[in-house]
Amino acid sequence: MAAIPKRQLTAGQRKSQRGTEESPFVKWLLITVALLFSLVFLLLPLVNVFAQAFAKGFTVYWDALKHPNTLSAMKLTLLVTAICVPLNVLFGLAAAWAITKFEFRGKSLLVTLIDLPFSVSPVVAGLMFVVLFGLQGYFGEWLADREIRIIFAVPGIVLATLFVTFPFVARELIPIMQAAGSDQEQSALTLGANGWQTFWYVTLPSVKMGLLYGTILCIARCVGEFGAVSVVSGHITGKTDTVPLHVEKLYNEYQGAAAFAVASILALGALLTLGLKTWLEWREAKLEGLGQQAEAEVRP
Amino acid sequence: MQLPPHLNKLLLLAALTLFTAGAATAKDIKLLNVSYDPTRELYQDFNVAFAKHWQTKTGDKVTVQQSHGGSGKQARSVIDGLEADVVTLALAYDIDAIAEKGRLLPKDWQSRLPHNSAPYTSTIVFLVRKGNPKGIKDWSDLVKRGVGIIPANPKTSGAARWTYLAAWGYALKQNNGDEARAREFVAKFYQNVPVFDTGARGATTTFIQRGIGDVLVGWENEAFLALKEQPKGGYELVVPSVSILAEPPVTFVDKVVKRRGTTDVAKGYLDYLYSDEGQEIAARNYYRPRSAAVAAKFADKFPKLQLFTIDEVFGGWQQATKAHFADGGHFDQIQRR
Amino acid sequence: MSIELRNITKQFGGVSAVNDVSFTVADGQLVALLGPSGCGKTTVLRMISGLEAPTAGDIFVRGKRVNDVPVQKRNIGFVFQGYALFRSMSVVDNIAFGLKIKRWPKAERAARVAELIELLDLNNLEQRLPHQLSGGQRQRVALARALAPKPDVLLLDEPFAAVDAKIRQELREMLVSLHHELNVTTIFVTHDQEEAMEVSNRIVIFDKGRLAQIGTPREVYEEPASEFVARFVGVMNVLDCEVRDGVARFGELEFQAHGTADGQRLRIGFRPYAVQVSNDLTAHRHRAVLRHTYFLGVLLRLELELPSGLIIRARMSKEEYARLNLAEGREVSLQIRQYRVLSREGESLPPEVSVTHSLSLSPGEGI
Amino acid sequence: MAENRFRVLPGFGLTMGFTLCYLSVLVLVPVGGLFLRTFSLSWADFWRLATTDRALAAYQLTFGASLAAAVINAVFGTLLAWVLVRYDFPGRRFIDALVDFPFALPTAVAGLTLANLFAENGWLGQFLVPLGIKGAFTPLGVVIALTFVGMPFVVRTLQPVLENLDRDVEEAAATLGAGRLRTFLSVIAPTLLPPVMTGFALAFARAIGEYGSIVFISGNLPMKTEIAPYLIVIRLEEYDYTGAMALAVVLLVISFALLAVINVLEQWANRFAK
Repeated sequence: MAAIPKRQLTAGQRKSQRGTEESPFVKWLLITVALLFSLVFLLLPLVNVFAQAFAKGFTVYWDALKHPNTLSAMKLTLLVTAICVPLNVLFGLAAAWAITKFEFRGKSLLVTLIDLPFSVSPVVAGLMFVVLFGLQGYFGEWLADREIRIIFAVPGIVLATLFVTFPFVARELIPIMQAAGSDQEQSALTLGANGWQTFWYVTLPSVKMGLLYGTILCIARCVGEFGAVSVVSGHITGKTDTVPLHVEKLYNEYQGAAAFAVASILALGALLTLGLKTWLEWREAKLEGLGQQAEAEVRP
Repeated sequence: MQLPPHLNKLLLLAALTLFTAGAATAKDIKLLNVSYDPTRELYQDFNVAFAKHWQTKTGDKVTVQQSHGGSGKQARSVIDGLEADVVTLALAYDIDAIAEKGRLLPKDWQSRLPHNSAPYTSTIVFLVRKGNPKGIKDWSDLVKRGVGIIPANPKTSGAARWTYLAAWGYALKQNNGDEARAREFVAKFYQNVPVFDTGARGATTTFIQRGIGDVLVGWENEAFLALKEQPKGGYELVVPSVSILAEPPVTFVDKVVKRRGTTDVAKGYLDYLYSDEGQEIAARNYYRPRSAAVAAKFADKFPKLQLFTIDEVFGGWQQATKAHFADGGHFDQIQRR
Repeated sequence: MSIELRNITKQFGGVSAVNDVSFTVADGQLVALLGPSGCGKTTVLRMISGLEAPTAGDIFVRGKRVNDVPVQKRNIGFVFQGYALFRSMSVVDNIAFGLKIKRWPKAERAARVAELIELLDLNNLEQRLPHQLSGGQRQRVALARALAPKPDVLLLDEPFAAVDAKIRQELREMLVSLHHELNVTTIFVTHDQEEAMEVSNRIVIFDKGRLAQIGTPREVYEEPASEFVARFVGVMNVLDCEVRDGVARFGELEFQAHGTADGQRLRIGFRPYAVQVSNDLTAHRHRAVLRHTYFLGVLLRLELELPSGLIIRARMSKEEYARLNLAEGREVSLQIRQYRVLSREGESLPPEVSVTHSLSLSPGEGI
Repeated sequence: MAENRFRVLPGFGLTMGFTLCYLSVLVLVPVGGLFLRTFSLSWADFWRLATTDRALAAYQLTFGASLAAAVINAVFGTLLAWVLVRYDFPGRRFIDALVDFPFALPTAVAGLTLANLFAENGWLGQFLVPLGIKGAFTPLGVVIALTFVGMPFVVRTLQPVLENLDRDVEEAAATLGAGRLRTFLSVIAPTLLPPVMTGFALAFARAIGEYGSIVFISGNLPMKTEIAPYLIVIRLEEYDYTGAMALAVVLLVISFALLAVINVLEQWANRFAK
């Protein structure tokens, strides 16, 4: 019904539409409030990042980006992301399979454990790894004697990031696989597929949207994690600074414009992520639309 | 069920990266200097000079890596295993903590280098907004109503502790050593604080970039740097009549240098701080040099004021910490009111 | 006249869902709006209710134009295809909702709800939530809710589509008896011709947004106004014939076609029951082989293959099938007792009711 | 662990094993380590460390600001979701895509830009500060940051529900004479309540754990604008390990409890789903 161009409505029609739609005044009031809210909490913060980044001109912006410390921070962030995301995808698939395809005791506890990082303060997450692997921690002495560095080195950053990001893929997949049930898998089995083939040809394609969405969120968080990484990083310039930590450092070095310049790269990444997600959804919606169309045609 | 081979490889790779990325591989020497916030610029200059000096002297190539943060936080990282060859912190107390809680160096570390292991000093001064609209000249002006002071948090920041002690010392002097009056003064002082940052650098940021407060109270070198970085920013330096002689100490971390085999270069690094070149670099970066010759050369750069030391007024760091900064100490009591 | 639609058109984004539809429903009638899905019948119902506004045309209730009256003020009862029960309200609260809105006093409200609970046999379900009810129960609650505020018109959108066959039968009977009892003008939408035939006393048939025919169930079945109606209401054999020498032919079948020129094409239809079958091969003019027999219960459907390969459908009772001793593969003779000319080439036959009589049967072979 | 039941699908052992190993390394061992450390404290010591005045003030701010932010999100998030699903207006798709922005933007950057926006010389601050609305370095700033990071939860939980909402039900209310407001309050609102509650709880849980954005905007004034996670960092910097861990354990326990509540809420919400 929303497809009727509004201007075609006569006064009488508008009046009688009142039954199931808000009056234009209420409608536009709501839209205005919603737009104002999203202006303050979505648009302005976004635009401000770029405005501040270019506040001192393009040269400052470009210099901040090509500074070796920025580049090494980017390299570290990419490395951490490249390690964490595949592991978390693997975990997400395994956990979702185990949880949705089987019944076992303690399932809801398991699900709660998977949710845990969502509400645990990243600082606490970092602290936990310091307690384990720090020099004063349980394994600290032992690791130090063997020259194995975890805290204040890449492994610690990876662990902290893993902790913070591991629920994303699993959390996307579990509801989708739950809703889909096991019918498809069972019919694949009756057709002679083995477990691996069933997973590869039947389960994976049917959850690919959720998997992609979860992966995108996971990447975003890996790149952007601050609190947990801050605790375990050691802040060695050019070595254990990730991009968000580098932004903080620049900000503290009176280089506001440079801080925002590097931040703008992160914001740009966020925007790309959103664009990718929107595109995927749009594509999916189009496919679904085709399905509905086909269904309508099939009906007598 | 078997994992496909490519997946296996991926897992292996991930595991390998995870556990080997931290292991040192470089042949040439790498030194990690864990320092506090305001020394970034100082050590950026100094590291270049030292690398040159060390190469001519021994032929080895040294790369000095830096880590900066609040002094307390940095010490905590070293205690937790951040492999610092050299620590250059704001307070002797923080290095004491490394000795005590981390047992990474001997307790008498401070006597290993001249001048209490503090190759350069600084003091606490004021930075006000252009034209000094609140008319601030000395400590007594800071406790007036409506003045916003930006110091850092004495619980976590070295500069802030020096600031606290400077204010206390000033009040003692004004009141002929009356502890109660001094406490009253310092309490009033902290009532005028709108924002506490954990580190000196954070406080400067708050004052300059966020535009909060009327007076930044902190490191002299930090104030100079702020003036230099913000030439048209509109700030003025105000030097009080009396302040504290802040002695940021440096030392090497015995356990780390021993394990890493960097004892010589670490010692050389610290010694170089005491050399004329080192002293000049410090002076250029607004740290007061210990060397009389260098000090004379930069005499016009540093304002003259009466300076007292922590030993004179408070009987040393351990005493001062116990009385003022420990949980339930004077600072907590002032805060609680 | 209780309800009148005059030249109603409804467009959705430039596409006409309903095109120039006019009809009237008399007070107290039970009318079915029948047609395949997407024919516009639901849109018509929604325009009567006020949930949709016509793009052009007028709607009258008791002679008063109601185009500008919002749905809330039209005093109608609407039963939705998916029940549309309020999920968070109990059965009683659902039924009482309209009464509360209309500010009925509490006592009267309770009495009315109790009355409807009784009427629709919802005893002991009063406090259940919709998701605790079966499909049929939900449908009865929806009916009760619509009837509670004593509406002038009861509108039902595919009311029985979502319940299984057995319950559907019960509900149909219930609707008929409710209508008898309450005598409220009722219009319901369905795509099931059998349901329309069984329940309503008048049927309005739609085809692609246009009115195809209005009539009693008997009228639309026996005198379909168009090939569309004929095919939609029941099964019909339709043949595309060419006229030669005043006779329309299709294979060996021949039909009288007076008043038509040679070479003209006619579409001729006959219902399965009009095909008379005999096991006596000399009894009728045409021979055919019984290819398939479908048991539909009391009646059987037969597929007969003529020598030319043409397949026609016939119908007979079980008893007759047994009496004739038929079996698949058996040769029979047949004749077509009744047929209709559905359309002629070069003549467009508008679907208005008025043209029904212009379709004449061949003399001596009337229905 | 597994019930003794015939399993049709293969892979239980492998996936379950991997899941448990992964969780052990990342969650069980670290959490266990943290708890074990605090067990070395006596109960009285633990209680004293976890309930100092400053800690209490920090909890109060953390939970108060999180609650406020979650309430704001519940109200405006519902409004935004409604507007995005129900109305067509210029920029709708853009705003819709942008709702996930707080998920994608690193929190440190969020804190930086929000602090900058609401500071005295910022785009919004220059208008708000003269009105006495100080967004940066006040408890309000904490609420603003938490509102930002929690915003997508309510909108995204609600959107699919609104999209799948039966228009029939609203029309049924209209045919029975109910006006728009009445329909919303008595018919739509009860259906929306469970998802709004779920979104609210998620935003609340997220806010309690938030760190990155707050440290930039709050000013971290002890007793005033210091959040609990930040106090943990400070305790660490003060070499007060046990104090930090006591606080961490308190936050962990609360997180667990919250997740349990959210699970119950979700089950409750599913009960109404057909």
